[in-house]
Amino acid sequence: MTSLPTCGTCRPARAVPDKLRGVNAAYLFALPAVALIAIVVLAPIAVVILLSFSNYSLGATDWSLVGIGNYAQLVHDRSFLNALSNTALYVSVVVSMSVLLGLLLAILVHGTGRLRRLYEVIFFLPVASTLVALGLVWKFMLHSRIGPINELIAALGLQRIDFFNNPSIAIFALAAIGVWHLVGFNMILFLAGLTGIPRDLYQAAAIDGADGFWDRLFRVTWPMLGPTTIFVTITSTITAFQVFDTVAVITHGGPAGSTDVILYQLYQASFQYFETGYASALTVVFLIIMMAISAVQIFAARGVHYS
Amino acid sequence: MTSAKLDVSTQELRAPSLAPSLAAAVRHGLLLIFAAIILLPFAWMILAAVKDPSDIFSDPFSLDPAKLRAVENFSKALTAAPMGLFMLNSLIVVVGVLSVQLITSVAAAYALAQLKFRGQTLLFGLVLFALCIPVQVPALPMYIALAKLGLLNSYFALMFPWFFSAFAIFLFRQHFRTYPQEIINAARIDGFTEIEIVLRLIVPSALPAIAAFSVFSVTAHWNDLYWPLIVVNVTEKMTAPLGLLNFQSAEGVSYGPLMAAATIITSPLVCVFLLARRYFVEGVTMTGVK
Amino acid sequence: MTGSAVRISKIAKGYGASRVLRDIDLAVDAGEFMTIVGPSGCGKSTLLKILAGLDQPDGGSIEIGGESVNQLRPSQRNIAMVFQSYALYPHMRVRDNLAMPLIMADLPFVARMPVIGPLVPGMSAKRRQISSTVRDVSKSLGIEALLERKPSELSGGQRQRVALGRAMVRQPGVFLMDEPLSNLDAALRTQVRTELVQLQKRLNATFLYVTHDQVEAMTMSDRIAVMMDGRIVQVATPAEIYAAPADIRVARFIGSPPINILPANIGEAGIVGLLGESQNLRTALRAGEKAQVGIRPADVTVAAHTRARGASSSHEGRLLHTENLGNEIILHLTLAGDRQVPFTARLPQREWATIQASGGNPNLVQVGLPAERFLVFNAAGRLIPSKGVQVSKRLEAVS
Amino acid sequence: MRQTLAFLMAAGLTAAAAFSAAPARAETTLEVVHAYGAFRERFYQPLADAFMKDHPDIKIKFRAPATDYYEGHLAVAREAMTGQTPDIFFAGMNLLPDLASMLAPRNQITDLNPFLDQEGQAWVDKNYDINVLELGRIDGHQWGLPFNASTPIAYFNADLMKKAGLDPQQLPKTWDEFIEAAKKIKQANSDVDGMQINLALGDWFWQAMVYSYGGTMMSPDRTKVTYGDDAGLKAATTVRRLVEEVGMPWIDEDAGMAQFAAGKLGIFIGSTGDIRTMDDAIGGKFKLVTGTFPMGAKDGHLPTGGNFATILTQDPEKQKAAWEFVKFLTSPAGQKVTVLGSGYMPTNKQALKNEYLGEFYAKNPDWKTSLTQWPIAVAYFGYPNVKSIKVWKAQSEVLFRIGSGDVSPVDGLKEMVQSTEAIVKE
Repeated sequence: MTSLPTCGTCRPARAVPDKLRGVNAAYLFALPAVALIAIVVLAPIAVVILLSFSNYSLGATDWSLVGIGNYAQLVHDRSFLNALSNTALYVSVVVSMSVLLGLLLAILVHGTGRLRRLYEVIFFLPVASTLVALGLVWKFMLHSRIGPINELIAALGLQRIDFFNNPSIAIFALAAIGVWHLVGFNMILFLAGLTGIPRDLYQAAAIDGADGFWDRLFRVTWPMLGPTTIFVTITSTITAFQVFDTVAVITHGGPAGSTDVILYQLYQASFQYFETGYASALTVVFLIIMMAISAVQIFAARGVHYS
Repeated sequence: MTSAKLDVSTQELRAPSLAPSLAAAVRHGLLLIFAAIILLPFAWMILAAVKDPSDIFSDPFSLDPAKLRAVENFSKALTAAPMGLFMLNSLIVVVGVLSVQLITSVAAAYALAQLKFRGQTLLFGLVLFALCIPVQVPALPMYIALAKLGLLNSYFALMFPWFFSAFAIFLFRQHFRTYPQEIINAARIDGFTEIEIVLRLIVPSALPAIAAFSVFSVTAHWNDLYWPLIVVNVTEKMTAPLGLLNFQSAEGVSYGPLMAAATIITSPLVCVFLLARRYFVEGVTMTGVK
Repeated sequence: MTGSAVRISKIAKGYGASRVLRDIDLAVDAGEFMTIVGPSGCGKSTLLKILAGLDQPDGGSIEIGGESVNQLRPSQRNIAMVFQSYALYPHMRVRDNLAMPLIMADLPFVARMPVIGPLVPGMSAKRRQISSTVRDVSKSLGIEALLERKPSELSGGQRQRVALGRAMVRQPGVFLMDEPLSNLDAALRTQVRTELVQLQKRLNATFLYVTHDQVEAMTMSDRIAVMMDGRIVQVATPAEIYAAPADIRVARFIGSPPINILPANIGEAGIVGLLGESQNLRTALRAGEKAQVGIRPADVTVAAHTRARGASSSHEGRLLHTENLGNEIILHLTLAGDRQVPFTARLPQREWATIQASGGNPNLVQVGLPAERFLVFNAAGRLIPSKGVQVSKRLEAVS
Repeated sequence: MRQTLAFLMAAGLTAAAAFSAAPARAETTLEVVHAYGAFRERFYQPLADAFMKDHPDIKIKFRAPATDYYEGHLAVAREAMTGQTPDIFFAGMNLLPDLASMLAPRNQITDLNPFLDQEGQAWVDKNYDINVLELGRIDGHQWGLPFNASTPIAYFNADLMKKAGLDPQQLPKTWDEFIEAAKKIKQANSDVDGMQINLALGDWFWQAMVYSYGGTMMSPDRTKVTYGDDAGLKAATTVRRLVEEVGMPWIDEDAGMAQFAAGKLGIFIGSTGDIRTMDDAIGGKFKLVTGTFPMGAKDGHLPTGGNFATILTQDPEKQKAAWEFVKFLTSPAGQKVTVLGSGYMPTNKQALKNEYLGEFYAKNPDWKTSLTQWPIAVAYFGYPNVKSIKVWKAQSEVLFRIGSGDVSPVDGLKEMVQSTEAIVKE
């Protein structure tokens, strides 16, 4: 280095040890993110946990800590338990159907050659579109009397279905919309997974005798999609747990509370009833559920990781 | 190997007993059925947006050219409720959120990926932690804070919680890490400052990831209902989905204009999607890098 | 166990306009180690896949063990295949990878199903049989200790062995090997080469081995089939291929360093003219035909510049550089004359040391080209038989 | 960290400021908040423009409109803490008691009685029905003056009625008659529902049912839940009959309206404010007739939707200017603009004169139905402490079960009353 001719434009900053300059820049670069993570993630979580032990309500001048009172109320709150079970039902339907259909669509679309792009576009369209708008559309598509779907059902000579005004059906109708919205997303993930399966694995399997559709599926495709399947299942679960838009647009939790889900209840308690303490406890429970799902993901990802 | 070559052998292997054409017919038949279900609401929405409101339910899937009311429906959608303003608000929010997200995330991701500093592990741990926090959790305290500061019903309130994106930082870090340290050191020797390194070397190399994330972010915030519903209760600051939700309560339900409004707010993203399909697909696939 | 014979007749394959395989005929004897060698893109892997049933030919027929297998699925053809990437199932332990062909062959569909499979009754004897086979094979390959591992936990060489083991468990009539050594490092490759040959002899199996590496082909095979542009150009033992390559492309492809090719004239009575001199060699070619002469570097004689030795023709060579292989030395030369023809010669190190010690111009050597070793190719590149004759040193150049 | 926050906030505020209006030049500026942005162009802005033309010294400045009455109320509640309430606020009918009980103790709302007194009793009598004024009167204080008002009415598909042998000129009046008519319509027409009233979303129509049987939701001082009485039971029983006998679909107002407009519903109970949209949606496919809301008792009432103009400013100058504006809004001329822009009922007696709305009503009798219900109009009831939404959520679940027969009207009503009491006491 010293033998190189010195150049006029070289700054004296060269003299500063590289390491030190790197450190300064690193702090500078990390600072905005650190500040934001503190303000929008850490502080609110701390506050919400604190509030969950209080009887605070927005605008109130005095408030006090009430211990686990809010949680006790939650455990005995019929509407909370109802929302919890509705959400669980919704999640189980949406996750199982959107994962299975996503896989099926991916397998069908994979290997359609030039039409693959077109199918991808079509199935992904719901993901890119505004759920509030399409939720409104679905509300009238599934209208019990004049909705086109019911017109079709009636034309086939079948009994009309009260999609949104029968408490035992409404949550499934919402779940169907959830699947409709999510399946393209999952299909893309599965397609990526399918593309990642080496071709000669199928050839090896064919020579070993696994050349039927089911043997290929069970021996190669499905196991090789293991990591993808776990990931898709987890993301679908997280998405499904956060169902809100369709409830807010279509059913408002009805009929008879059959579509009241956790997030809708959280929204109502927080921003319509302003029962801040109770809502905070609800938030903490919601947080714990979501963290648990994430933990499952991390755990499961460790278990099934190839290469 | 050409793709044509792959297809031939795939067909042979998958259904040795079936004629390939029959298998393909079954495959495309199934796909067409699914495609029809997926597209049905879009078709109904667009039809309802362009036809006479009185025909929407009596003849759901017909279109009488003589009774085309597209102009009336769309002009009503744009005047009765200020859909134009809602769209502008959404645009402002989406652009504002994305720019701050990119600036903070690129900087932080570079520091995490290519620099060394005390607390690095802790910060990365926090990012991973934040990745698991659903957005609805900090919403309540944040709402209280914004209310106390008198900042509700502002663009700032609409954007602020999203300025930090754990996903962006994580995604960019993973990409930046693959950038060779040697080139960065060479650039330092050539007299690049750290900012120049980021802007002239790192960012160009990670453009696909940045594009994919941008598409992701724009989609999420254009479509978001939950947060705008909380912090905005005046018409002037409503975003497109919130505006649409209130379109009916203000107007009484008039389906032609309502569906026209739904079409209007859905179309920008669908257009972006059709143009940047690749980045949407990559964006989805990148969520799998975890 | 004895391998099966393979007979390939008139196999053709094309994708769109391009013909990948053109009427391939090849007969492999039972228990033979046959290598298909050729440059990449010559169609050798496609041929192997067609043989395995992974790809369908446009025409032609295949017999394995005397039976036509055209209509049979890969698993019914009594073959096993080792892939270049090994194609081990990454989600299965080594044990399950090895057992896979047996499970597929011996257990009914229901018993192979996940979850419910193990519940199917009456399968325990078969399962025991399978696991004992797996044990035997893994013992013979020295991979017993790896049975519980997943492929991702193995080294390249270990994976290669597992892939081999998976082929062995089913005791196939024919082993198909698609460049199985190309993912190994050089040292390991040499070692496995030997092991594979020994294994083949021990099993007395038929090996059909595809490679682009002529060294592998030469060192391992009983016979070699050289493929060029979708055709099999020559099938012969390694020695024959080396000594009498049927085609100039084969000559170029086999041998290291590559053969020297020089343009030649054909004079009267089919006498070969090279570098302006008539050679003591007569061919069946007619006077005036274009021809090329191939000379293996090892057949070239080299002497110090000062005194020429008794070769049929001796030329001055200008030394460009030398490659020292330890016991041997490779000289890169240009031959004097109007055209500066690049040329290589290969000689023992000791000989070279003697030449160097003899003094004289260090950059010049005397190169001898023994005519009896010439390989003469006609304009189409086919090998032409030739016979040594005595001709007068100077002959009118044929214009 | 604090600096970053401050910076970001500054950025946000700058952005916000860029969109606010220029400073006022007139002597007195009134800041006004109303709900439903779409009404700005329909009548608020035209009325303000007309008013400012007559009063150049007063400037009307609209703040951003609230999404709905409830959100508007919450916004004012927040602003009250920092003293930033608007000068004039249009409060939802069911939220006035809460607004008054919140603002009156802090002296942040103005009693309009002195202004009415100043105008003189004769003027008051000439313009306002005592009924109408009464809606905005709590404990003797006139906290608000009704500006927009609507009552639920019945929409009939005359074609379906004729097919069922019913005379569109002889409309049903009572719940029993409605149910009979609905049953006939359903029997005579395939693929059609007889009748629908929105009990799925919002408690306005449920209240209307209770009121129509002469009941009330709570005692006047809003301490005791009163709908557990005979009137409530009749209303609950009617809900059951509607589902059981008529097969009423349990859908919200939007869905019901769409079905009615598609010609697949015989009778639809909706707001009078829906008329304009309904005409468009029907598009002449069938003949529409409107009639009064079904009554269950002679002393039946109806809850009035809409809003009150309230004056929140405490500055005497501004109060005076604000009164002038409110007076103009509720004047016959102001009401004509409002009614034609919305379908609401006029709150000023004189508006019915021919020079204002008289001729219009003569030509469009369907628009007039709601007016005939003025005599029985009472305030849309709001539960104390802004608990209406939560109360309704509990009520609607039980109502559904009453409708579907999962619980008897008697038991269901008991359950509803209990849950209401519990929520109100929280």
